[in-house]
Amino acid sequence: MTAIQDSALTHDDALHGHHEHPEWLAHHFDDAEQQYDAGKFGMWMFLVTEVLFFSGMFCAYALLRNRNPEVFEYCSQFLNEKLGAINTGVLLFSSLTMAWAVRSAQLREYRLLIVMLGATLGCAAMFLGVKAVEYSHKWELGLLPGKFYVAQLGGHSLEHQGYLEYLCIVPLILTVSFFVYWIYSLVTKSSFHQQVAGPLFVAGLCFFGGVGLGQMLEAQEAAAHESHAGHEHAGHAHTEHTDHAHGSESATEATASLAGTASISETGLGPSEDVKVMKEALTTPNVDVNQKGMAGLFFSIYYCMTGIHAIHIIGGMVVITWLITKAARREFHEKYFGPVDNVGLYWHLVDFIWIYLFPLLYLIT
Amino acid sequence: MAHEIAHAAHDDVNAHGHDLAHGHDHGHGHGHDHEHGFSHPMPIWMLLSVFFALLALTGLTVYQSQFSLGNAEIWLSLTIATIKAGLVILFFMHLLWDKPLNAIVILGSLIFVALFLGFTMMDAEGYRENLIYRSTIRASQPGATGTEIDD
Amino acid sequence: MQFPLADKVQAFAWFPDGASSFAPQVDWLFTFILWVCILFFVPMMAAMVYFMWVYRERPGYRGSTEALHNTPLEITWTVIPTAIAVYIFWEGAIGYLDMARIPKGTVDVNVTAKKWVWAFKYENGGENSFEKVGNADMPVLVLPVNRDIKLIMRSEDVLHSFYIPSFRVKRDVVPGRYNYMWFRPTKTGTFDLFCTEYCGDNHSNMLGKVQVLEEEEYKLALEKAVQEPEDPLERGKLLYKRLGCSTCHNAGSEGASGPGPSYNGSWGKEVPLETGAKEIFDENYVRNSILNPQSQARKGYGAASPMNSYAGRIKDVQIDALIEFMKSLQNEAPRAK
Amino acid sequence: MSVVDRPIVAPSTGEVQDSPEHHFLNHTHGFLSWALTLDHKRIGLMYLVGVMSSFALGGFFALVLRLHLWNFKDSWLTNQTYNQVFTLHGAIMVFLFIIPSIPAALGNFLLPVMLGTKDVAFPRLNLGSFYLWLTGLVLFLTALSITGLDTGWTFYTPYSIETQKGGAVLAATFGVFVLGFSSIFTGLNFIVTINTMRPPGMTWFRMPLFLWATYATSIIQVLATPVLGITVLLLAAERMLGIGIFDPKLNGDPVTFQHFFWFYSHPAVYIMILPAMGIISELMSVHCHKGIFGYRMIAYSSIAIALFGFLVWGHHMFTSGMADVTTIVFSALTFTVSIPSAIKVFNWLGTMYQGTVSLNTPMLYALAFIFLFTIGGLTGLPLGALATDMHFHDTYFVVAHFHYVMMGGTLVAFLGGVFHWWPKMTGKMFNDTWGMVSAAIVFVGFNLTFLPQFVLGSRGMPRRYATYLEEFQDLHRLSTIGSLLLGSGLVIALIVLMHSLFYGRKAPRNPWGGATLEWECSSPPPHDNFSSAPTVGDPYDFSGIEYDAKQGGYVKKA
Repeated sequence: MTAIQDSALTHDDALHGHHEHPEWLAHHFDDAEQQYDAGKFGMWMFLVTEVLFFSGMFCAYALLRNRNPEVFEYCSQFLNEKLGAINTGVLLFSSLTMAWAVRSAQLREYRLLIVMLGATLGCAAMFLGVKAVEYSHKWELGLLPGKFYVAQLGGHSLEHQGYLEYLCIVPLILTVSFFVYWIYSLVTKSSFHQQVAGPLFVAGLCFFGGVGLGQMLEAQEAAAHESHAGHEHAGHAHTEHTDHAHGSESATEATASLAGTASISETGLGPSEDVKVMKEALTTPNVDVNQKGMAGLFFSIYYCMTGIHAIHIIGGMVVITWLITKAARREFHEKYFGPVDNVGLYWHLVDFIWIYLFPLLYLIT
Repeated sequence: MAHEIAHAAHDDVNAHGHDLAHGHDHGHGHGHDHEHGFSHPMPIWMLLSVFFALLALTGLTVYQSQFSLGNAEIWLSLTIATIKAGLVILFFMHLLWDKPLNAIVILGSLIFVALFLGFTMMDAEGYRENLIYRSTIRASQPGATGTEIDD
Repeated sequence: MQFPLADKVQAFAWFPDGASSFAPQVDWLFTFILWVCILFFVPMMAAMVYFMWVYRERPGYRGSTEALHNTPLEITWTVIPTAIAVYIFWEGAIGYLDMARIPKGTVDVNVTAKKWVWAFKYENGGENSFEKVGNADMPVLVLPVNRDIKLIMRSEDVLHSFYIPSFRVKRDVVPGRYNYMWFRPTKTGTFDLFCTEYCGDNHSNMLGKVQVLEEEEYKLALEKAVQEPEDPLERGKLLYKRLGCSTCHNAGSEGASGPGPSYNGSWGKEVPLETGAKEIFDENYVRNSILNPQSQARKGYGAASPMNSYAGRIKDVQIDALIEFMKSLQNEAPRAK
Repeated sequence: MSVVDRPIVAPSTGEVQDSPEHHFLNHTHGFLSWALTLDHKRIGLMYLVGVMSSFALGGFFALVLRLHLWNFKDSWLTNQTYNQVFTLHGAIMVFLFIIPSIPAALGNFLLPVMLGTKDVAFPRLNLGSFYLWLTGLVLFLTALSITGLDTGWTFYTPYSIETQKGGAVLAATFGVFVLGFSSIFTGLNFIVTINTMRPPGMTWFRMPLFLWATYATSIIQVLATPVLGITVLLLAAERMLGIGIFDPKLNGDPVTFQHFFWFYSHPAVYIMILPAMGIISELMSVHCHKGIFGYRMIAYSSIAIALFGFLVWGHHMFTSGMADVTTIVFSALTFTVSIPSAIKVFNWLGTMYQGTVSLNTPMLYALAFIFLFTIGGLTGLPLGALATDMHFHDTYFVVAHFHYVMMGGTLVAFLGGVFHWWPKMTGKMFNDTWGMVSAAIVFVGFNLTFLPQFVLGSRGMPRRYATYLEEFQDLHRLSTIGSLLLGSGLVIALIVLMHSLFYGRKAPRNPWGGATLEWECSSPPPHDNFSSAPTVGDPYDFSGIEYDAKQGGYVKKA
């Protein structure tokens, strides 16, 4: 990201007084186009590093997949395609608005530019909202990475842990503060602040919109499977059995997971894609899939990939906010739109990665 | 003041601005003349059509995932994903009108990714049968330590 | 300090003398490469020094400033090294394939590596004996001469690597999988065995001896390997080494000082536990500590030095033998950790 | 095409004052003017100080190791301490010294000047990567002060997962991660600069070979380092969350980690050696006052090495139980890299032929490089050949081999480069006699240290051993003596440089008679190197560059 700032604004660079240069043109560049090309080429190089960075995790994915295909058969049950699809749509739309933003920057359509950037920001927030629902739901099922994996066959959720609430704390604080900022901007009638605060506040709301959407869809899933509740006990029998075999981990872990079972058998029906899962499990040839070294490994990879992707989204949001401030200052024009263009490139790459993550994690069984 | 600059710097950008803009025109019947120097705003219809194409492909891939086609499924959905990625790169990321260098760079990186995955996978495939699966260990030896197996 | 190597004639050799069927091949290839190197290196350096002298900057001399460029020459010194490199690769690959392709009808030995001891299990179920070198006990791998040996190797904790210089063979021992290697000893005698993959604190003590014997001596050795002594105390002494207790706990003057607690003078005493409770160091405590080490870990030895459970790998008689052994140490002075 | 502002010194005219009152060192004053500088030259100097200090630290650890190995057992360190020391020695030398040494320190200073631009493309990013480097340094020192990073610099799993020194491992892995990004951004910066900012007339084939080497290096940095980033990230996650990808206890696979790790760390070897080769190309031509032999061959071979370098990582894993196919393929590819390196050496020798060899400190280091690097390269052959590698792998033979390449190669070239460009960087001449003494001592000490280790290795002495069999003791002692000699040589070199700062005479514009652009600006260069785009010619055209007693340096006689 620094790359952009570099090629972009260097007016605070007091050391070299080059009065011949317009302030948006760095002293060491000869003309606007050289600066633009340098910035853009730099961004492409950065995208290259991003691609190779992610390739590591794709490699891990591929290795696990061709070693234990059955794991994927089993785990894909826990991933809610609907949510994945929704998120894909959201990201694609954000890509559209981002590309459109570049166009408006080039054409000096500042209002539209801010709207587009705001829309991108909103989509990003919504994406995160849906992710928050997915994550918290999986955590309650004990679908945790590697050695923390404690999900039971039939995957009943442990009693309500309120992970989602925790995840929402920070966004809530932010949204509220954005709201305050927005009110402030209205009061002071500063059009600059209004143009910045507006999008931020909307984005904050979008996050919770995403959360709402996510929960709705999860609930649907649940409703769809209420009927199978019958298989409960079979599920339990199974659970206990496999769990004793579990003793193979170091003593502490063993006790931990036993404790897990206890608390689980008390709690009643969880959200019920579980039941679907249990039915699967009974028919799955290799029951051992439901263990740290198998399903646990899948979720390790799942969390690494989606988690790091999410971090990139957040990074992108920060930079887009920075763009909004610049746009509000009317800084862009047909000779200086590099920042928008480059952030755009980065944003499309994040989308690009997700385009692959979605089928690999959610669809392929 | 930006305007003045635009005009001041007009001349030296112009020469370049021209031919790019033209190559552009022929390509896609849009594109903005030297007013915009090296900037080539994309027409809205193109943005929208790409977006809807992407949505359609997403729908397709979700749809095909309902049938279990075994291994073919992987390749199918990856192909669709690649088409989508291609659309994003070519249009949204503007690679189609970009300097060839940038295209070379990004494609080159994919080659190295292929290299990395390729060798690692090939090797993993090679020694696969030597691996001890946790699952089988568990079955054979309750209460054994980490990698313990029965000789 | 005496002048290096002066006192050892054989020390001038590049290699320890080869004792396996691979050795001649490897040594030949190395010698070949060595000569290639010499034939490149010496002329190049000679040229360097010569140019350095004749073209040195000096009053009245002015060399040319023209950049030279000589295509035929450059092609020559590209092609010739390439050809040589290809040949070296070819020879190396052939040699490697010999080492990789395991023949039929081998004598199999199970090798188990763990911090920081090798354990060998023979086809007849016998296990390796130990030989005292200095104050360390090295596991001894007994092999018949002129037979194809196949090692089935696995690790219980981290990466190790099985290396016998005299045989010119090396293979990593990787946890979570089996690795195999084979070789054919051609000389009787005792050879060094090293671990060459860094495996932690006592990596450099993870040594062993390989004893190559004539067929019938080998048979005798195997028979000895099966039986553990009847006398519980003797048996305990043996198991103490064989099961690898000695790599973490010291007993008497033997064994590593740490990370595990010493056996000396512990018997019958009250020992503080990680949990804060106290426990008498008696039969029950010992048994439990062997089968479920973490449950009654001694204070300061819990998380710091996790011991693997021996459940499923040790018979009751063996536990009794170890108990006897520890009893015998109750008057030994504890050695500082 | 460029904007004209106040001229500082018109390039390439002999008589303007050669050490101007106003240059980048005294352009502005105060701590902040350095801490927040965007001037690539100052950033380069800060890197120089940084990497040299980390080298001192790593070197100290090296001596500790050598002294410990004086006795074959019951020496003065415990096994644990020994393991931690060799880990720190390796990690510090690799991540904090060798990789940033030439590209980040010399490269930052020289690249724009040699290229004829005012600065790198992204000055802020440049400063940023320096601070990333500092952060990495801090994290490493944390790992050091937690005492107990004992995994070896390779962080092999599962040991790095199981070791009790968790805190240290985490600190170190994050350190590596940050350092990785520092290196990525430097490389990215250089590539963009060379691609988009060449002044008119500076065509690709008028670039000095040092720039070609730096360019090749940057490609590796950008392509390989991200994989290291994700690898150490996964390793950290492995420790904190137990994700199990590399952990056999969770059905992960340690060999996978080795693939991930070496996919970066082998190309990293070329990050270390390529710029060194670039420096030698400059030194040889300048101090022979003769155009480089086979310019294009050298240029191409740099790129070739960079790309082939990606195909050979497997040769670090020949014994780790890779599949036979992979092993053989990797061995074959390994040999392909050896050829371009050989070509370079031949070209350097060809450059001396019929030249005018001025024997001074930089030249001596360059010649030492050729000697040591050739040995290093040739001893790579038995390691690349599978059958022999089965014997040599993870023995002292390997240790000696890569020290000949890394230290005999990179370090010696680095010192040569520092001496060569020292007048340009500081505006002071050093004492050439003592400089040559240091070169000689380093050369002798180095061989005395590492030749015995070849013998040790081929006779079966494994690496990373805190205690060893008595039969190896004599050779180890020989090596230890050598290391002390080597150390003292390096100390002398340092003293020579420091001494010049205070007592050295003012450096002329062009003390050695170089033809590349950096010798056209005054020493030290003005704040923004070239007021107007310089006139670019053949970087290796030495005709008409004559020594001028009045200036005490070389000037271009038309």
